[in-house]
Amino acid sequence: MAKPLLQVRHLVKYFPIKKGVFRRTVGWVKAVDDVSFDVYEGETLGLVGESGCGKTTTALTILRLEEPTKGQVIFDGKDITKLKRRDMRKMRKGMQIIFQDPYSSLDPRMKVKDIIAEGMLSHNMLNGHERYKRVGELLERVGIPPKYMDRFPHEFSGGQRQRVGIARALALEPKIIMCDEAVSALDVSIRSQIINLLKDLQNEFKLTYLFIAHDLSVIKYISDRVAVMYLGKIVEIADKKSLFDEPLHPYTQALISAVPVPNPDYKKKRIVLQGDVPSPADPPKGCRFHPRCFKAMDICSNVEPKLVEVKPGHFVACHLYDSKE
Amino acid sequence: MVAYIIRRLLLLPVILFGVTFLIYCMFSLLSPEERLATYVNNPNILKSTQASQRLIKKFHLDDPFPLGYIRWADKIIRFNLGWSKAANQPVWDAICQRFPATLELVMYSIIPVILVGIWLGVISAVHHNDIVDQSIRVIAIVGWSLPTFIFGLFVLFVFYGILGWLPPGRLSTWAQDIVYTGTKFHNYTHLVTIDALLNGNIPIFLDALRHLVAPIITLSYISWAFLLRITRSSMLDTLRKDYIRTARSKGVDEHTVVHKHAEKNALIPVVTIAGMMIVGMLGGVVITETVFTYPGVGFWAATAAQQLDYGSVLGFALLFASIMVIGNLIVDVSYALIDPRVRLE
Amino acid sequence: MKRILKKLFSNVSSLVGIILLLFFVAIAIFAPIIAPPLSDDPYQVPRMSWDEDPQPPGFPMSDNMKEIYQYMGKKVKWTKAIFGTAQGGYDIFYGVIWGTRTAFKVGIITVVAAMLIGVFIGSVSAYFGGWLDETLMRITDIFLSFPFLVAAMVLTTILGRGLDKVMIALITFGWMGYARVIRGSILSAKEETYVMAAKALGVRDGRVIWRHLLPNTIFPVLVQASMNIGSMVVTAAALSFLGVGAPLGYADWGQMVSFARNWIIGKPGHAGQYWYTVFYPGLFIVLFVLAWNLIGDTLRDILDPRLRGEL
Amino acid sequence: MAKEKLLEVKDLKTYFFTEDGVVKAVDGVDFEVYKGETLGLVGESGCGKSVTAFSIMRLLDYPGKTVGGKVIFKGEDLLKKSEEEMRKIRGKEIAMIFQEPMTALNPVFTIGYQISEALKIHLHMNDKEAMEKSVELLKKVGIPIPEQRVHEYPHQLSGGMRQRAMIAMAMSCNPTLLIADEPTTALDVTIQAQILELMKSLLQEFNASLIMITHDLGVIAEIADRVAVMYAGKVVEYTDIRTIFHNPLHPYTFGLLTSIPRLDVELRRLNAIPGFVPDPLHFPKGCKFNPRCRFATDRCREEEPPLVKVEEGHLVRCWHVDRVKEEVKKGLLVGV
Repeated sequence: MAKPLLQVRHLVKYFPIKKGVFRRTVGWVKAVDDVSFDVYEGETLGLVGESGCGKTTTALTILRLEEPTKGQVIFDGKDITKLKRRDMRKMRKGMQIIFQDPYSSLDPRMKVKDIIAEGMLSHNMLNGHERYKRVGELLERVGIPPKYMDRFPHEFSGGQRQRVGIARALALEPKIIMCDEAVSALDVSIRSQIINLLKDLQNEFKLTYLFIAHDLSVIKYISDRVAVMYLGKIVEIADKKSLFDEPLHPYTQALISAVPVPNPDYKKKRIVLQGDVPSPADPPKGCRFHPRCFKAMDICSNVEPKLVEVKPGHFVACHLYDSKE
Repeated sequence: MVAYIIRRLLLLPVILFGVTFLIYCMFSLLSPEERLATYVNNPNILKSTQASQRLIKKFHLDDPFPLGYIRWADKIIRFNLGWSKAANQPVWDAICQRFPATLELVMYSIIPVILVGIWLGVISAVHHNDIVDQSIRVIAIVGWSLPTFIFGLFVLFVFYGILGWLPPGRLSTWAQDIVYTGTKFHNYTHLVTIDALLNGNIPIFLDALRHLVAPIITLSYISWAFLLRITRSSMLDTLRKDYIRTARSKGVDEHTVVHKHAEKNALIPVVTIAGMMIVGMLGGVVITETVFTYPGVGFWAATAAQQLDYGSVLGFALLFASIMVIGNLIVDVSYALIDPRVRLE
Repeated sequence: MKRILKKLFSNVSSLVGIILLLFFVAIAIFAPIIAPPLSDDPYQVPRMSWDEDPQPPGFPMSDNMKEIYQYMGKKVKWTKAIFGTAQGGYDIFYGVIWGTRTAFKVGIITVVAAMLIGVFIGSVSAYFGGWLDETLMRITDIFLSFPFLVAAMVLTTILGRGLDKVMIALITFGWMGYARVIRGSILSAKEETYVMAAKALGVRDGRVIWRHLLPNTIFPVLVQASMNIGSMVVTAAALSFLGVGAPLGYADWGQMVSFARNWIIGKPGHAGQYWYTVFYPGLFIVLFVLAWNLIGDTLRDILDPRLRGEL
Repeated sequence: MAKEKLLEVKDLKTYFFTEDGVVKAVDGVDFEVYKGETLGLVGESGCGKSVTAFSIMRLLDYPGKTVGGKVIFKGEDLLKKSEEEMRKIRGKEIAMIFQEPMTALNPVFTIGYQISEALKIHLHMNDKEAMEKSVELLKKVGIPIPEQRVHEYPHQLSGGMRQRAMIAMAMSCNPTLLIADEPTTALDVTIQAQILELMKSLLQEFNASLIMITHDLGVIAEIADRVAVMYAGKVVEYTDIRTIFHNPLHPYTFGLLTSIPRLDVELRRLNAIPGFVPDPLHFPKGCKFNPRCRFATDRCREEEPPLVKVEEGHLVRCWHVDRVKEEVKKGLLVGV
């Protein structure tokens, strides 16, 4: 397999909870709690989980848009968590992000051409005239007529805005792009256009994606490997086929079984989980999934399971597989 | 929420310190001679340079700034606010004597502010964009562009000058004789209307009321015009909320939807604003009392300002700022109490 | 921008506001033609006589006054008090015409200065946050603890009479609203994804503030400023009315009204005989403030994101 | 199956009269709901599916107005009823569940109060009875410790719990028809599964009919008996659940089904529908779908097709049903 482009090691991000008379920190929201994974060059790693599981925070922390509490992020052989602000700014050229909301992610008071050119300007790429020529090319590539470059974001539909967001990221010629729920806010018929576009761009520019989504169907379609997150932890990580055909973690199994399939004749056994996802401010002791787990054992409420390789390339954090170690 | 209230209470001394500090800053813009004038009740002394220099030394009025502040603050804490030239008595006594009149005026002005402002605001929102709404809106904006002193003069002109109904002042002469000098009248609260009722003296009550109506109208109308606008937009906002549709989908009748489901939500922010409005009416007191020669602290302060009576003016500023700080605190705390989202934090 | 202008001109109330405002601008510009000054200082309202009582509209200048002006080497270009005279023989017409200039001067200078101070403090507070924010906001609270009019009155009393002193007082206690508004909108704009997107591109902080945050937050401030011009002028006039503002005889609407104070009720049996003393200056103030409020109110409706959803 | 018609919507038209022009949000919608069945109303944002629901309930906000058509419920036209009569139907005969349980619940009233409100209005219960019934309902929708929850405010509950409370509120007066507007869209997938299971079991228990509004074809496949697919304010295809998934005859339905990634089959490439969802202010001439349709001909660009019966119980609004049929036969739709 190719070499890892991005290595995340024991990444931790806690947000303080301030309360009381003096706004003292009384606790921590453990949004990302000791997460490690690799993203290989040219692949798409899908990161899936329910809202509040820390998948977005993981992406923002990798980019240092949120400062990590602990841990390392090694990008292209360099530990970027140790970089100074200014060097980090330069580093951003190599790693870009596409956001979920196509409305709030584009500055409403800027023209589309300036939105796309801004990154190039900040990294002194090309001169003024060539920059706008390049904006035109990029727009063309993502499927927007370049003649629209003088328009403002509100003159575009949601899908077109998302294309602008993609062009903005592409402008810096990054190696890796984090797609943070990049298609979740779009209409069904538009979603497939954007997914196809992202796939095409990946082939054309040899891009690496960290694709974050809560929709398992989309994750299954686009990813090469998939990591499942629950309450700030990765519970299972494997290549796509292995994960969807033989999910090992009870949470993954329940998650897959919960997805409604657009086929009235598709019969399957559904595992309905009890209760809600607990708050990341006060995660359960032991395995974080144990209060909702249908296979919970005594050990689960006390000992936190480690992420271990059960089969080649298939990691899972669950006591059910301790013996197979 | 308890933590929030405690936090607010702990901030109170900080703000009060800031307020006194700011007042002292203004005070220290004056020369030592001018500052001396605020402590001396015999103006002749100020004419002699020698005597005033001696007194400046005696009162430490040429102290450096921080020390001067400490000495001044020490006096303030003991309610020694200096001598009021305008009232010819100590500032604190002047305040104590005039404050009930002002309190009475402000107290009654709250009623139209709340009633008219909120009531018209709700009506305006329910009739969104039709003729009722448009006319209420015009009334509000015109009213709100009308400066208090002009509106006050207009009220005086019409209701006293032409119609002769609502005289200026606080009481008619015959009533003053009974209230201030008579022995048959007990001043329990120094609020004339209430005292009159407690004494069972209806003519005096009516007389006081007659004098109060015009200042109340003048003082309150800007506030209600503004509150109306706030209520309207808050109501409009709320009526568009999903839960209003939920209520209707349950078969709740329109009256209950508007006056229970919508109002209870829409009025939460309005309460804060209304509170601030009422506290903010203090500013209008100066003008209103001056227009109607109503013998409260505002009229006294305006007179003092014209006479360059710094001691009175600063004492007045300190009084109003303190009321405002405490008033705002009460408003904020009561806001926290009415909103379940804040209360149950 | 085009949309805003279009809406401003298509809305009846803002159109009335704009027309009124243009009317006042014209008066201010052509003041020397409409009411030629009689003394060296054009802001000094000429007296038509030494009478203590106000005189009705159309009152001619008294002969000894004419002699005085001629003695001073001035050409007396007009001799009738069109709007009558106020207490002390001051010409009301001249006062309200030149008072328009005073109003623009006071309104614009104080609002611009207060806005600059407020925007600076509010944005510094919001950008840097932490203890700096806490300190600046508490200072703002302290300034807000004084009723505006009371604070302005106290400060002008201490600084002494004069229009410049009035403006200093208005600015000193007039910036807090701007600070709060801009702080609030920057704090929420900071959370917008496009700001994060800019950071992710590696855009420098200065550019993020200048190109992204300020253009998206300045509008509410401008709306507030447009409404604030009216209230600054009213407060300045109120100070003059209370006798602590502009110096005696200065062309200022508030002062013209204050001249009317003692006469408004009229003499016994002649209620309302001096109506003109308050009517003309009062009308000018009200219309001036109304013009700004109408424009500001419509602007706020247009720009208020909550109401914009109505489309 | 002897089916009893509960609701019939005929040529419903609801327009919004805005400053920028007339928005024909719903422009001629027809469908029926039979007793005890679930009708799925599918479509993308702005296709008019929610507006249809609000038109049935007569809960349109200014400047929306139903300008034509009939809504026949139990033999009577709801559009002809007085506001007073309508109020007696809302909540009692027809109840609604909304998308965002957070914003659909009033933040300043307790859950118990909000549930008991309908009970008091329609069943004339007193406070105590209504509260007891609320507790019972909360228990039925699977909320733990309901005695305590009735006294709590919406913000104290999790998203899933709020939606359960919303369902309890809707079911409180045993309505014969339930309209659910994207009830699971705002929820996580494991919670969505819980809510869907709950709704299925409650429908069975109460023998109520359901109009399920959603954009998620997976949810439809799971819960609906028949489906109406909406596009740009009109129903474009209307048939039973198996036909719609196995034998779609409108190019839009067909395109939609092949464009979604799915768990049950492996797709090489998604068959994206080009273009964008039309803006309701500027609907295209002729067939509303023509600019995005690969079957479009000049006729489609000029003349709007009617909704016609193609087979028994299968209505399609398209000029080229035969050509679409060919394509479907070619097996472009995989995984069946």
